[in-house]
Amino acid sequence: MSAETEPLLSVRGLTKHFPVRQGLRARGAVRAVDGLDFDVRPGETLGLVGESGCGKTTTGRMLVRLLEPTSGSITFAGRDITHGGRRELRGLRQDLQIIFQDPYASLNPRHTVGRIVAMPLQVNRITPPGGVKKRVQELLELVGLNPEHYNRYPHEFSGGQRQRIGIARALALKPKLIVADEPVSALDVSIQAQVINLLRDLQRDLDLAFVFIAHDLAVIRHFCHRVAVMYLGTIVEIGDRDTIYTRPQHPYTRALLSAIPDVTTLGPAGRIRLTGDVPTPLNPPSGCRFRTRCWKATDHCATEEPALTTRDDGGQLTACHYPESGPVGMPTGEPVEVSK
Amino acid sequence: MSLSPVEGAALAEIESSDQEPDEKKRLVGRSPGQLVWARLRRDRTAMVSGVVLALFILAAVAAPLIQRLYGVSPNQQFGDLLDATGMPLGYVGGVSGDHWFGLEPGLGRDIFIRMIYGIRTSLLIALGAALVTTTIGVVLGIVAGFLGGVVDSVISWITDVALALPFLIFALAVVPTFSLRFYGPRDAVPTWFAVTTLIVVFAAFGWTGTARLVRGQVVSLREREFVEAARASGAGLGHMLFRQLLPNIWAPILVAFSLAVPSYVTGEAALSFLGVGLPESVPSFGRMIYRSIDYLQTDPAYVFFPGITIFALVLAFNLFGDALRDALDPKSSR
Amino acid sequence: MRARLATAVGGAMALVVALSACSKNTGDNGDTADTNKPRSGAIATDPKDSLGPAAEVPGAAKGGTFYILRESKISHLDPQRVYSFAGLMGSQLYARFLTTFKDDGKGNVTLVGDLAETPGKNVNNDCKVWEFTIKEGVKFEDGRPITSKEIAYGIARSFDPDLTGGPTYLQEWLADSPQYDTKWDFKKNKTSLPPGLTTPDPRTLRFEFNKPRCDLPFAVSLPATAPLPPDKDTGVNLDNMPFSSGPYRFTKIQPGVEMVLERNTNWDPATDPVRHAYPDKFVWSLGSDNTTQTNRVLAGTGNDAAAVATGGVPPELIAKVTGDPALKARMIVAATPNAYRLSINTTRVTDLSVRQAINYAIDRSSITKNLGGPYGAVPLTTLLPPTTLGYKKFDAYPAGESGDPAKAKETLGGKSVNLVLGTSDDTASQETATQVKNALEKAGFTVTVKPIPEDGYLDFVKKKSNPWDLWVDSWAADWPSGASILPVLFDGRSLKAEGNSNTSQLNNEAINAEFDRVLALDPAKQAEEWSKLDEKLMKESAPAVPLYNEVVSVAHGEKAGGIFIGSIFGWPSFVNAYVKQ
Amino acid sequence: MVRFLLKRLLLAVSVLLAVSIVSFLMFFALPRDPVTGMCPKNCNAERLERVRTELGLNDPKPTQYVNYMKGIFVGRDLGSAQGGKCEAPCLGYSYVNSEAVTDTFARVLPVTLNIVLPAAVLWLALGVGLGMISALRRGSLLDRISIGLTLTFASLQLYFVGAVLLLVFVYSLKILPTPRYVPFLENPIEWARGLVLAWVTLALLFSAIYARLSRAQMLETLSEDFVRTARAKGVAKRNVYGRHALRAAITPIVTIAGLDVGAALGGTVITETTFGIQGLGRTAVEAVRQGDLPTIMATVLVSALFVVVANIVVDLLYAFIDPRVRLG
Repeated sequence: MSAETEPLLSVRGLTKHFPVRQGLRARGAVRAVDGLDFDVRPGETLGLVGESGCGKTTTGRMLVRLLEPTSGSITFAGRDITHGGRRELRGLRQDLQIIFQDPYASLNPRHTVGRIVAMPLQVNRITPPGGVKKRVQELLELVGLNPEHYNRYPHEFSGGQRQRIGIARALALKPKLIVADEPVSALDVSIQAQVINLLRDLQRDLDLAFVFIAHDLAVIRHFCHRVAVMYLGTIVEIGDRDTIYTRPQHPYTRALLSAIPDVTTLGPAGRIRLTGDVPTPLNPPSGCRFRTRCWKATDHCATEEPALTTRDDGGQLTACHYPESGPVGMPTGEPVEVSK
Repeated sequence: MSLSPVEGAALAEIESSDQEPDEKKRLVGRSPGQLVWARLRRDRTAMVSGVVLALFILAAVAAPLIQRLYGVSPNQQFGDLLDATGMPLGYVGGVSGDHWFGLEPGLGRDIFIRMIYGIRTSLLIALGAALVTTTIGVVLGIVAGFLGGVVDSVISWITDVALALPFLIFALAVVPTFSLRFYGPRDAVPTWFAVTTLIVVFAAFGWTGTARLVRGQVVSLREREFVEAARASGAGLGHMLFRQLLPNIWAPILVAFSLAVPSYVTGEAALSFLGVGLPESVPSFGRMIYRSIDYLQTDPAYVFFPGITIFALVLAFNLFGDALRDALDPKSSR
Repeated sequence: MRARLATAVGGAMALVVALSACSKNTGDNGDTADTNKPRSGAIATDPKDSLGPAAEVPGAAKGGTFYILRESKISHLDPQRVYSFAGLMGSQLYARFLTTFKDDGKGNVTLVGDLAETPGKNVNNDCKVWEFTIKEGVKFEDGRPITSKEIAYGIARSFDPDLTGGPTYLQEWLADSPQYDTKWDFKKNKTSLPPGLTTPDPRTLRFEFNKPRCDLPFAVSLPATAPLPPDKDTGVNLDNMPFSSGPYRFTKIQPGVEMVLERNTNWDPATDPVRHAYPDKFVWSLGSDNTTQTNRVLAGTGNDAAAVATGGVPPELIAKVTGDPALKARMIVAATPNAYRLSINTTRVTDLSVRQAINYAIDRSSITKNLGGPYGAVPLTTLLPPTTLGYKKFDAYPAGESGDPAKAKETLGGKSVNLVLGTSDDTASQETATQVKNALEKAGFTVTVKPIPEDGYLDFVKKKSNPWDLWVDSWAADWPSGASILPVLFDGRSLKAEGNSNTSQLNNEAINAEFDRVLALDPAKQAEEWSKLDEKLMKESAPAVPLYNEVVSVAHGEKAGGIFIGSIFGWPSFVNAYVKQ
Repeated sequence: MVRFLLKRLLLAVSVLLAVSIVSFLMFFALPRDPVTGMCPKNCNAERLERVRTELGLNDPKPTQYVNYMKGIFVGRDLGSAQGGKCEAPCLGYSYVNSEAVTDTFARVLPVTLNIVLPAAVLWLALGVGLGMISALRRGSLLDRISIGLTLTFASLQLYFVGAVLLLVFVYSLKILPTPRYVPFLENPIEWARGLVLAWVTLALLFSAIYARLSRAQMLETLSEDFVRTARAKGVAKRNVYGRHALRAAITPIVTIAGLDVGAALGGTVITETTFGIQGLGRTAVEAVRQGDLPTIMATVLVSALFVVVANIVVDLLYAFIDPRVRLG
């Protein structure tokens, strides 16, 4: 991956606090996202992974400006879009799109497929060469659907097909980056594979950048170039997919990876079981947030929050005072070739 | 690869649809509207009440034509067909060849033609009022439901005040003064003005029910992802409200509308009952029924004809409204 | 399935209603009590006529409770504030007046002294000074004797501006100006008496006026002369519990629900030429409209058997009563002094031929039929109602029962006239307006009907600036002499900005002079003169179109006896009422 | 919980305030000059003017409004023509009935309460009962009949039913006295016999509406999963429908019942007029007809109070029945 090209998307210190109000007095805030820093290069796919409630969906929503960030900055293709109004964002909409998780809720039941996919064009008053209908049918074909389905209704399609319609809609304005918010979690395994393959083809053919949000490590490993592991609103480790999956440095990442069920290495040995529950985001633990569930937490972890920096030559950034070292029992399934 | 039944069918459909063109025709797209229409056609009650309604509306629209064929005008008086105390001569309240439903006791006007014009006035008011109130209710409901926050609480507060204000007292105060405000003591108040006054009075109060209903629906739809998808693509408020949300709340609006109409027919009759509705010169259903009640013991026929007609009209609307609700309800088993 | 069932139920119900309509209406219920016969009335100056006890009513028996059904509350019970028919007739039970009428219920009335021994001495025969001697043995409910002082105090308190509602003849004649309450302030000098009213001794009351008031004996027959001891004057609250001088006193008053009167043991029948007080108790039961009242007395369950429905039989129930002889026997029919006319605004409709054409065009039979025919309204072609003394029937514009559109067109002589017909927005008035409009439009007029709210109607019509051309107006004299009808309705000199009884706004010098001439005559001779003046008015200026004379038909339960319709006010009188045991 | 009550009370007061202002302005829109009613036949303009000033009708409107509202809480002096001092809650002195409005209410309010409340019990029991039964036995003959009947009654006109009942039971069969209000304590039997027709008329119409409503609601609840699981767990049929389904289905019915009872307490004008009983409704109508400002204001405020209180009670019941509703 050539590091020197200008990052398409760069996020610095992104935070989002949901104030909790008891009557009129605000009593603390849920610090869903608490200072994220990451970049995404054109054509590159960054995976955001973490347990539910770690703030990954909130981040996704903020990137597409469905939510107003509390502080920090989002720069897309060189322009700061953190607090832009609807008019400033008009240009942004064409390059940055989102795909949702629930195929049944993301399509308007009363609109025909044609109208759904054409919506982004219609909203931004863009008439592509050759007319909207032709463009829509191209998109349908692109996502593997029969163009004749133009005036069918969502209730006449399966979950997988609906997700394809959602993708077609996202591609309508030829975006440069797509935020995919758990696009396949609601689908059956077989259909998941189909949709993932479709996304990978698009990634390759249209040189698309993705921010791929998921909690399924296997899907992330299959699709993403770089991976960021999130815990309680912060990124605890970020780096290339291979280094993260083979030599995870942050204890939490290691625990997550050990949880991947692998038929070949049965037995408890390989599995690290975390104790206790995820602490409340209302007032996260002092110092390192993971210390309450980390088996090797020390006083030092409680006093000073570890910064996200490179710990050794591995190239990935880790936020841990005592990073792990050495390879983890890598599942023997042969790594699927990932195009650069 | 475990395929759930739903997925399996869909897969089969994709593979098969490319190969056999004839099968494609069978699966031509049927919009939710067409689905509802199919359900309605199968429901006998809906059809019967639908036909009855059509007849009523036809009679109302063709009132002048019917008058020309029937040969008697609504204000024509037949004093000679009444006895000394004003009761119609002959059987069943004066029913005869040229007076199918008999004569009004006292004034001696023909009941049949007055009822036709009466239906026209009442339906005009009822449909007008239902239309206006539903529109106001929908707009306020959507705005309150979608924007939430301060706007929502203000609109809800206005709804509370409108619900608390006693409608009849308001109507009693406003209706008589309305015409005095716009027309001098010497010029005649045209019929359409009297009808509009009633519609305005009904509209001032009728929207609260629909507003609350629509607000509830919009609040639940607002979070749905297809709305967020539109917002993410830069859709404005107008697009989100009226292109994305509105099509999804037609069902409750239609049902509210179809049940509002009979309540306004009864409302107009109630206002006439209190002597506030339309002036005597305008043939009105409510006024005729209200006047006929006193003749229950002396000229029951005069009570029978308008009574059974308003019963049929309101019943038909109620039945049609019910059937419509069942047809529109996606979960309904029929 | 659902629809069929629902319509079946509806159909069955309808059948039941239709079944009872099978009887053929042949229209033979036209025969009526004669309501057009001339009236006789006189003033009985012989003291013997004013002596009690009143002549026994055949078949009457003492005891029982008599029920009076009425819809709305009587607006005032305080005698000085009474002016509604119900109040005027009802106050006879708990109050006595200077003079009152002996009424045979068939239209013959004689003015006799009630508290006074005679209907008043015209001292100098110039109607300016009158003296009344008060009878012996007349007492209040607490046993105290009634003297001229209490009667004078009663008249004095009627000057109090707070006590609105009552007639104002005495006050205006004594103060000799319409603004009587500013001329003499009752509140400041409660102990003294208004100007011209003196009580030389406890048994004499003396009136002195600046102008001749020949109708004083009639005027003092109104409840305004009811006596009241000063210490019992509770001002505005007297309405809620009056102090009785009559045969009964109030024991319970629940406004709008019920009022109960029980015997006043201090009342001496020997001193009362008119009241019998047969029942032990009178109960006013309020709240039901005239349809409900009539149905109650016809059904006669429980107390309703001894009840009278004062609201009158509504037009729609008349057929039920006349159709059944047993019920018909329990309905009293009598003409009232209330004459209805179509008042023409002479300042707007200035052309006499147009006014005459309107007279020809009017269809009186369609109007009276709608009001219940002979049981509700009798066509009238004279301005004075038949109940007036010296009444003579004539028709200035003969046009048959239902008007003569052709004659009207001919009188119009091709002029195209459009008129604005004002009406109150209650159902009956609007219906009458519709019929007037239909009749006039047959004769070539174009008519616009303008309804306004019922209770604003009277004030609107009485304004000088009244913008309408035609409207229905009615007038009932306070006593049966032409003097309280024609001059009040057609003398142009009394026109003012508001509250004009002369709604036609006629102002004709010759006619005004005629009024003064007849007013100065002796009451007995005035009678024929008024009738001649009536005809002259109709022929020469036709300021209005007489429509009908209101007839009241009152139904009562089998056990309610002795009820008759008072000839003066056309409202049931209770002086002879008794409960059949 | 207390916070919720406070918020609701504040809202209720603001609604009542708005209602009082609207009805006050409405009065001045009436074409009717109330004072002329207090003058005899030959009343002259000058005396009219004096009475008008005495009633305070010539003061600027805001002052009149403030006086009237102040009167409710503190009482005020009404001047000699109106019976002098009137303590709180002073609703003014009626121009037309020449009695303090509070006295009118003491007489009229119990009548409306005794018509509406028993009728409400009747129509809820009848309506909800019928609705539930026809829902449980959906499609059976009983269900069809109840639907047919409810639709018929819902389409009938109130005064039509009233007139027919009157004709049959009072005037023809004579088994019931003329409808009137007899206080319950005085004579419960006469109380019932006097008002039963009014109850039945009101109940027929409303029970039809409630039967259809509760049937639809019950059907919806029955189709929900928790009922099916309860049945699957072998819970007795009666318990499932009685405790589980009914409890869930009852919530929306409670809301609408609260609103309807609240509105009905404002006076059922048609029923009162048909049966000739003087309740809050007829008093209000007559007050508007005769332009009697104090009574209009009082009737409007009282009926608004009923509606607002009904809303609050419904919200509280809501929380009690449906734990999901957090009283935020």
